[in-house]
Amino acid sequence: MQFFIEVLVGGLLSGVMYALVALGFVLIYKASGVFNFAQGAMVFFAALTFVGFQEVLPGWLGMEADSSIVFWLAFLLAFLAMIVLGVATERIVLRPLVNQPHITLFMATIGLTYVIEGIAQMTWGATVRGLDLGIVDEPIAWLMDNYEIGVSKFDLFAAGVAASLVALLALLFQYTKVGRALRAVADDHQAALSIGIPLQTIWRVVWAVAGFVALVAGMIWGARNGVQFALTFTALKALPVLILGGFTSVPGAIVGGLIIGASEKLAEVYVGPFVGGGIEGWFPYMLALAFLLVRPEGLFGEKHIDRV
Amino acid sequence: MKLKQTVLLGAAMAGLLASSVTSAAEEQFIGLPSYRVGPYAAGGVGIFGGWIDYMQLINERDGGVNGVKLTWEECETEYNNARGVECYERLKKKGSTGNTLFQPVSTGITYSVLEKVAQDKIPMVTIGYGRTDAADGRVFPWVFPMITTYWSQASAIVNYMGQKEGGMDKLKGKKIGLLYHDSAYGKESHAIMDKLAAKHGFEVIKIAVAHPGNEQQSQWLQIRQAKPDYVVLWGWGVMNPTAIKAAAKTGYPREKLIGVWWSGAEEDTVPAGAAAKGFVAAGFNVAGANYPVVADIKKHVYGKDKGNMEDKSRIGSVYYNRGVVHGIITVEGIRKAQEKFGKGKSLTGEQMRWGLENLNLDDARLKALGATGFMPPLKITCADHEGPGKVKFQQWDGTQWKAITDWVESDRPLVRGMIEESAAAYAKEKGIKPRDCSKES
Amino acid sequence: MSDVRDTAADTAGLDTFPRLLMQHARQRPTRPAMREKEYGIWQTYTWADVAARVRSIASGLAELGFKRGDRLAVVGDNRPRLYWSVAACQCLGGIPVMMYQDAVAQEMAYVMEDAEIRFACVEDQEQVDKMLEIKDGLPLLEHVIYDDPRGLRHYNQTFLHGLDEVLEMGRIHDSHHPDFLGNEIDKGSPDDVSVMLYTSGTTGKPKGVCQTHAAFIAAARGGCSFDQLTDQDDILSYLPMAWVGDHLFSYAQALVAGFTINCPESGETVMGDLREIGPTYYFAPPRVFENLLTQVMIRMEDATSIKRKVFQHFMDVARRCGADLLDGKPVSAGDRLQYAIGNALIYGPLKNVLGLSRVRVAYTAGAAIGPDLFRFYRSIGINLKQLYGQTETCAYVCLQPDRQIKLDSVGTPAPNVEVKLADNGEILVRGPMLLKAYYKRPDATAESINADGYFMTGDAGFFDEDGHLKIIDRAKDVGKLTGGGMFAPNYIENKLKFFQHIKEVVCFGNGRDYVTAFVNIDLEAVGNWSERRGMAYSGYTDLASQPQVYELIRECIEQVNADLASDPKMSESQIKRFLILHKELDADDGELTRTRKVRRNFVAEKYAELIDALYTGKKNQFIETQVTYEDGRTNKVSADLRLEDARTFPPQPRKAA
Amino acid sequence: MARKIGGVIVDLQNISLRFGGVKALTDISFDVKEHEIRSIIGPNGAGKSSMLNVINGVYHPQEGQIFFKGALRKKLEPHEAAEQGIARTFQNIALFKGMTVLDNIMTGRNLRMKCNFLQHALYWGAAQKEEIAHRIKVEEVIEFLEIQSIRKTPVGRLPYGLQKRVELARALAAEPHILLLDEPMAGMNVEEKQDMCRFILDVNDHYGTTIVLIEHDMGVVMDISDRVVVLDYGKKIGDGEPEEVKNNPEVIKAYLGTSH
Amino acid sequence: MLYREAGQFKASYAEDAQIFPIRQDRIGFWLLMLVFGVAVPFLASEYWLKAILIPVLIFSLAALGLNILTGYAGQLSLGSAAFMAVGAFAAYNFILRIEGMPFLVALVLAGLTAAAVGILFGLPSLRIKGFYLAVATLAAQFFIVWALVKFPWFSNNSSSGVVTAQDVTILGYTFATPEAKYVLTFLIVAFMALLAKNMVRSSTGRAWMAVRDMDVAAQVIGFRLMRTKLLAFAVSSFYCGVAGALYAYTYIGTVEPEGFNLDLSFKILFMIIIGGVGSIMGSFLGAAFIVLLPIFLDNFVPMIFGDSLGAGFVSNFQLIVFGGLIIFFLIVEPHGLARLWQIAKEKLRLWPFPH
Repeated sequence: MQFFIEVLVGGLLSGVMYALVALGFVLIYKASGVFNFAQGAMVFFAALTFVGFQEVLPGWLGMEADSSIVFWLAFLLAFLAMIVLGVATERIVLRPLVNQPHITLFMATIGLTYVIEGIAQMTWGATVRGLDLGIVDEPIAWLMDNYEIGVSKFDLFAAGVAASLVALLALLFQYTKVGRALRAVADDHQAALSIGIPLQTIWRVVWAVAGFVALVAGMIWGARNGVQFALTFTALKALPVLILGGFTSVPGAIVGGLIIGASEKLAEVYVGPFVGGGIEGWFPYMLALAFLLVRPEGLFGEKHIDRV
Repeated sequence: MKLKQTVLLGAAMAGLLASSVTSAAEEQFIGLPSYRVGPYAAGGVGIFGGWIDYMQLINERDGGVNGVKLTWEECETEYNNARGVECYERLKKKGSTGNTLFQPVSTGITYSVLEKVAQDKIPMVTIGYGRTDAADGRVFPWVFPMITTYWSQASAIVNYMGQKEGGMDKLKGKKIGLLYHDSAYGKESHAIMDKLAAKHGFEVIKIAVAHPGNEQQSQWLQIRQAKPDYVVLWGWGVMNPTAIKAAAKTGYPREKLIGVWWSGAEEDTVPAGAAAKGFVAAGFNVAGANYPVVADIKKHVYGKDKGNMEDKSRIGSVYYNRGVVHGIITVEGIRKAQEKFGKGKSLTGEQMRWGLENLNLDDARLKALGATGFMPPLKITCADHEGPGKVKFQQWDGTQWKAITDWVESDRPLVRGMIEESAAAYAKEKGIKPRDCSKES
Repeated sequence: MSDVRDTAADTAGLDTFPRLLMQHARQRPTRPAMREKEYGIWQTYTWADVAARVRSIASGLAELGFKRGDRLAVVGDNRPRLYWSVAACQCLGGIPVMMYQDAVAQEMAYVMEDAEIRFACVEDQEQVDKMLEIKDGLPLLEHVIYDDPRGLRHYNQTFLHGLDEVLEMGRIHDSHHPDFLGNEIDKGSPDDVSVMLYTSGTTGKPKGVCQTHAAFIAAARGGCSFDQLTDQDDILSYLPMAWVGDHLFSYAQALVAGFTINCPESGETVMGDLREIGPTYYFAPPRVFENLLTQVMIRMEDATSIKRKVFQHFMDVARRCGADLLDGKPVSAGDRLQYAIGNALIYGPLKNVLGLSRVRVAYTAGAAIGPDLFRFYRSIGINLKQLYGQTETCAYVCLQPDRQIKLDSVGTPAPNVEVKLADNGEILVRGPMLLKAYYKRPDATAESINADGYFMTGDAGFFDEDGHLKIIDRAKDVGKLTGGGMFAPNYIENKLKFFQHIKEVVCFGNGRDYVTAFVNIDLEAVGNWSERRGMAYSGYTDLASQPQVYELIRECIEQVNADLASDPKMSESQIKRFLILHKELDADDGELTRTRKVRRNFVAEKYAELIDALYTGKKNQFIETQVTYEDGRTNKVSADLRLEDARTFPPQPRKAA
Repeated sequence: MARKIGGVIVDLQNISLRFGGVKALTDISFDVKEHEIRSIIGPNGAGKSSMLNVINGVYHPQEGQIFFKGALRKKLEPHEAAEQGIARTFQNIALFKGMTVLDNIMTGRNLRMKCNFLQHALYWGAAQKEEIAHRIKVEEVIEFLEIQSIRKTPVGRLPYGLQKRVELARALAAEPHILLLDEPMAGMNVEEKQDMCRFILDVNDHYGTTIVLIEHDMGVVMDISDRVVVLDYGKKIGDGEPEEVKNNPEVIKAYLGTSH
Repeated sequence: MLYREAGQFKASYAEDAQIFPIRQDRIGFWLLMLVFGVAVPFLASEYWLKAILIPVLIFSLAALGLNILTGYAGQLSLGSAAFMAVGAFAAYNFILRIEGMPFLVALVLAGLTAAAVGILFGLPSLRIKGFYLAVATLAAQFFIVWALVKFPWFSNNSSSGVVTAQDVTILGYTFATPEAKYVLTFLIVAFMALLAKNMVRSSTGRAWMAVRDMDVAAQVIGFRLMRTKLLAFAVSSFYCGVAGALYAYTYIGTVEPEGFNLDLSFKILFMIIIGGVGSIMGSFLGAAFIVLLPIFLDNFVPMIFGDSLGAGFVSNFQLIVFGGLIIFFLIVEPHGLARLWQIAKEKLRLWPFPH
């Protein structure tokens, strides 16, 4: 039983990590209808930029590498870089492609993936780097000692960050002017335009926010596994979460993430051994697929009736 | 500007079309199918950096091999088989005598050009990757999986465990976890481990990690349940730091976690941070910049600002030094062949093959190269294209790799038996009549 | 066998159209005789098919009671089955009466009454409805046969028959009386009337021109041998079947030479169909050529500037040497090279896009063609020629021989045709192609054929030094200036109308000291011209009064004056004064005929005060006129017109060519 | 008029249709006789399109029965309806935008094409023969509706009125027994409407096709319909010949009185 | 300009419905076939044959397969590489396990196996659409590659999971030289392209396009959605499967499941997007573009920058240019190279007029 709980809790916590990446997808899809495959590359780029600045800043400023000023400055600079990236993407890629079929935009974001990966590695090199957020990835001793359940402090921290990020976004959507405009855009582009909301501005804001989400996700993932090219693969884990939760639903991303995380861990542990293991690569997709067959509109999507 | 571009464009296309490029006499051309972007870039940058730097060293310090300048050209493969084939084809006729040596540094590309090299008469050296049974030089005259193979490595790792336990017989009844990258590469470990388990009476618990391996919670939970005595980390890329961290998280001692040589570089330990301390990994080369050969590179190559590495701190890292080994074997192969076919002359691929087949890097030679302890002594024969099959174990002390053993032997008879068996099957399938090595000079 | 190229000569001795048809069916049964774009493809009928169907239709007509000498009215677009009815009618010794399909019912009623029609073969519901409308006034009309049954399902009048029905009837009749049709054909004589065509009649009521088989065959044969037409040629039949030109080119010549007639899908698709077929033999009135050229120019306007420059350059090259190359005149090697490049880049593609690239011989007739227009087509390598003829002469009097093309002449007399000039300049012709008579109008017949057997064309003209005939005007319109010089208003007007900015001109001068002109500008062309100059205008009247526009028109007039000055016979009739009318001449106001010809006298009367003003040297004249809109409403427009002078030139004999 | 109106061919009995909680149709009975032109009118949202969708199986009513040619049809799927000879056009043009006019109309023949994809892949022989045979049929429809000049034009490039005509052509190509037309004249100018009217009458007359029509233009409806049914808020409020319906007080109140 | 169409009229429906209705196109096509079918094997260097032409042909075939599914039937798929893998491994196993299995039969069986798998993974398309479907096809991508790695039977218990394709022998002739392999590939690809063209221009293709453009209307007309979509999946997978088998047998020679990864799927998707969605020719143009572009950049970029900037820079720069060019092409011509060609052809046909 402990083992089951441990697997479940571990799964839920990794699910939060997936959700973190999926969140970026959802934001952009919601506001601009773009299925942004470059989200993974953005995570990589953001994390790499952050550690990159962390490396060079002490030299520039003459400070200790572990000073918190360096940390926050690097964070700020990385965030700035993401804003620049978002704005540039809107200007260079999205604007000329407005009104094109979704698949074209999707392809463009794959192209963008290459560009971002190239820029990231060109700027900071291909070296694998560690990232220390100061939270050790160790089981909470109390739980371990009393119940023999290993729950990582780091994972809990990540869950906390994800939760606060969602809360922050919810506040942003709910209570700011930009947020309201954003929701209007998400509901109906034409209508939003007609009431005078500048679509381009909204898109830029959304891409910047998605950049911020990518930065946070990148830092957490980077702290866990190192900052390296493999961060781009985080996107692959986010996709089944998206199908499950729906492309346009923020809560869907979170709940989807939890479901995917928990079920894939359980499957790997309890089903994996019978088929040779390593099923985590495809299991979430199969799960999402099976789910879609039952509910094509996703977890939080609305049932769509074709009117003819 | 526009004109210039057009001219360049035309030249580029012409270059593509031209089957051979004439250049100054007496050069030895080496084609490098490198990868500096994508998921494999971290390793690629180091390996190709070290390799190129070593060749540069020979040119700068010695003026080439007996006066024959080494020339080379890189071709980006992105670790992709199709592009690797394209690079192979593109590079194979360059230089005055064509590409004389092909080292794909990718198992996939190795397989993709395996038959082509025999047709084109270009020897292919695969150090620590590629097709294991190609070590049987009778069946694979053109392929040289030098120094050691995956099977030798697995066997050496088990031998290392035996050493640790105080004798191979102590392994009986032990449990050894095999945490492997769920791919063809990872599965390469299965057959040999099963054999070894049968021989020594231990149990192998195989646990697959799906690519890319950035999530290993469930695997480590399984490991925690099974409580193996050792865990072999047959990983790649992000899977390695993740495994190390997960080991730490589950409280598995890092000293018992033994990485293979694609799991034992700074790239695998640094991201894991403190968790990596104590982690042990096998390697057919060692880390460290204080070997004379590396020092020479620093002096003669970087001193003249001709170094290939952008990040100079990586000089002396595991991957960099591995590249230097690639360079040493390349150069020594040439040197050996020149002894037979004429010093100061450019070699053909066929001549190069002879050089490689008669390569003998004994301690004296290694000393002369400034690489004592840097790599195991190496002797290649007609039948044995592998060589020593030895690895050295290094341990991460939190900041760098420290060698903790001498060169550890593998179970040669066992491994060689498997190799010959597999090679024979291949020969049968392909209708190849193995060479009779007793008749080779 | 069927692909053997044989010439018109082989058909000599075959002297009626039915015999020609049957001969083709024997000689080249599998060659295409007709194609029609229908159901998306070119449905092809071989000579054998055509002969079989004509046979059936003829037998069917006979079954319906069609008798020798009966007249069959044929109304409709160029449909193969209507051509077959014509042939079927001829087989039975009947006389097809070709009628314009766009005529209103009342106009048809006149012709049908005049021609005493018993049988009518019409195309579709539209024509059937017209027949039904006038049926009551035509007691003689017994049977109406329609080609296309669409929409006619519920027309239950017993005298209506589908052509399919007739065909079927005929097929049965034919199987019962296999010799019937052969006998009927044998009964035919070359001197029988083969067809009746009604003259358009600018004055008086239309007259039915009776042409014999012999006449039309002679004309067709002459034309075919003149241009070496063979059974390999293709022609697009898109001009009204009732027009003599179509009957000669699409019917008579096709039956003589055995070439293929191609019928377009519909009026809208003619351009596309022309391009698909790519005829080798092409016939069109100048209007069509002009529209084509206008289209070319308009479409080129939108091209990129580089392309336009290339186009301009090569058009200049073509203008310089294209016509000469076509005429086999010496051209410098440099020009030849340039022309060859131009041919690859511009002329070839252009001809291809227009559908004219296979054209071997093209003719224009029916009206004067502008020299620029004419030269344009010749310069890009299309062997466009003019011919002169009338309904009464089977559209066959003069033809331009290859390599002897003059822009302003209609060529030399055609084979077997005699042409001479009367004292007053009227052109008289004699030959086998002359009409037999006007139907039931012996008076008119006598009036138009003089005692020597010459037909009086009513046109005035003269032969130039090379024996080429030049047409000046209708003979009755030619007047004299007080100075004694010849005044041929049409001749001058046509020269002016060839300028794209001028739509209509009326010249005055008979019995006056000098020539003056009313000008109508072309609203679209001048409108574009002024827009490019950034001039604002509020409508025709406003635009017509702009000084810049006057300047533009003056330049045109002065060019014409210079041209006239070079012709000794015409140098006196240069235009001295002109004005631009404040309104467009309009058929609704009675100023034009329905065929858009100027009613000269009506205009002269209506605008007498303007004419006076022109001759009294006034600078301005106020005028108010009533205009009628299409829906019948009327309104008044008024303007203070400017009257201006144009430069004239001293007579200059033209340099020898 | 020489048409002979036959017996009942479609009979809907007590149809009710709901979407979630929204009632689209309530207890509607309605029949169509062979060869007639039957119109459905009613204000926006009256459930007219839903009626058509019920007839050809796009929607499945929760209650009620549908008889087609006397046989009870349970859960008719759209393609089954098509197989039964029901064709239709849509309110918002539902042409296949990426295809030419010709191909669009050819799709209308699909039910009568028997070759399989392997024969298509090889093309020569049966498949080609079939294509040509059906092309001839399609060309007849093209001629019938006078759209020869746009045959090879991609439908997306056509003006609205022509697209409607092409859609009618596609439906006609199936040689249907029953043609359901959902606002065939919406958004057309007077001239186009006249053309469309003529075509509808011609179709009905020439092919004897039964036509069920939804139309807003009362003039058109009253002119060409044999019988008219009036819906309001998913309920039937009138049914009968045009004159009858015109004088039905409930109809006048609900529909004619307010909007026209 | 080169088109001289006057006089090319169609007197029968067969003529009107031919693949190249314009004579110049027919001539051009046959010239192209002659060049690539006859001249190229004689003239092209080994490098061009092995490293460029053969892969371009094979990827064209795969792109063609995906284009049938995505371009014609409108079902977005990200799993084409997996179906190639199925084809490759199926062919290997058929030849390995059935004595005397003729190569061409094995090729067809490989395609059929892929088609069967394709149908299986196409089933969800009945319920889900668009990106949901695209992501769902990733399940196929990951699952198939996993299964091929996981079950050693597929690779004949090869320790490395890599299989080496057997010799290609047809009627006793072994296709060993690059020229022979090229010609074989060329013939197969050309033949299959013809079949594809035939399908898309007949009722099958119209059914696909109808479902793509408006599925409700398609149903109402009488198309069965399930049958149509599954057929598209089957045919598409068949093509990908054959491409995969050719990839193994006439191109790389040895294959491992990981070679058929998501990257390859994306690459094939790129081919059809850049080449032209819903265009047979676009598949070829796209494949040529995507294969040649990196090679071109590889040659071209160092030429501009020389060695001065370091190898890493050059490689990354190439990556950026590659991505950038893709975005650029999408912006300039979202409908792909085929559309560009179509426009060019239209222009040539109307020359000298602009429209």
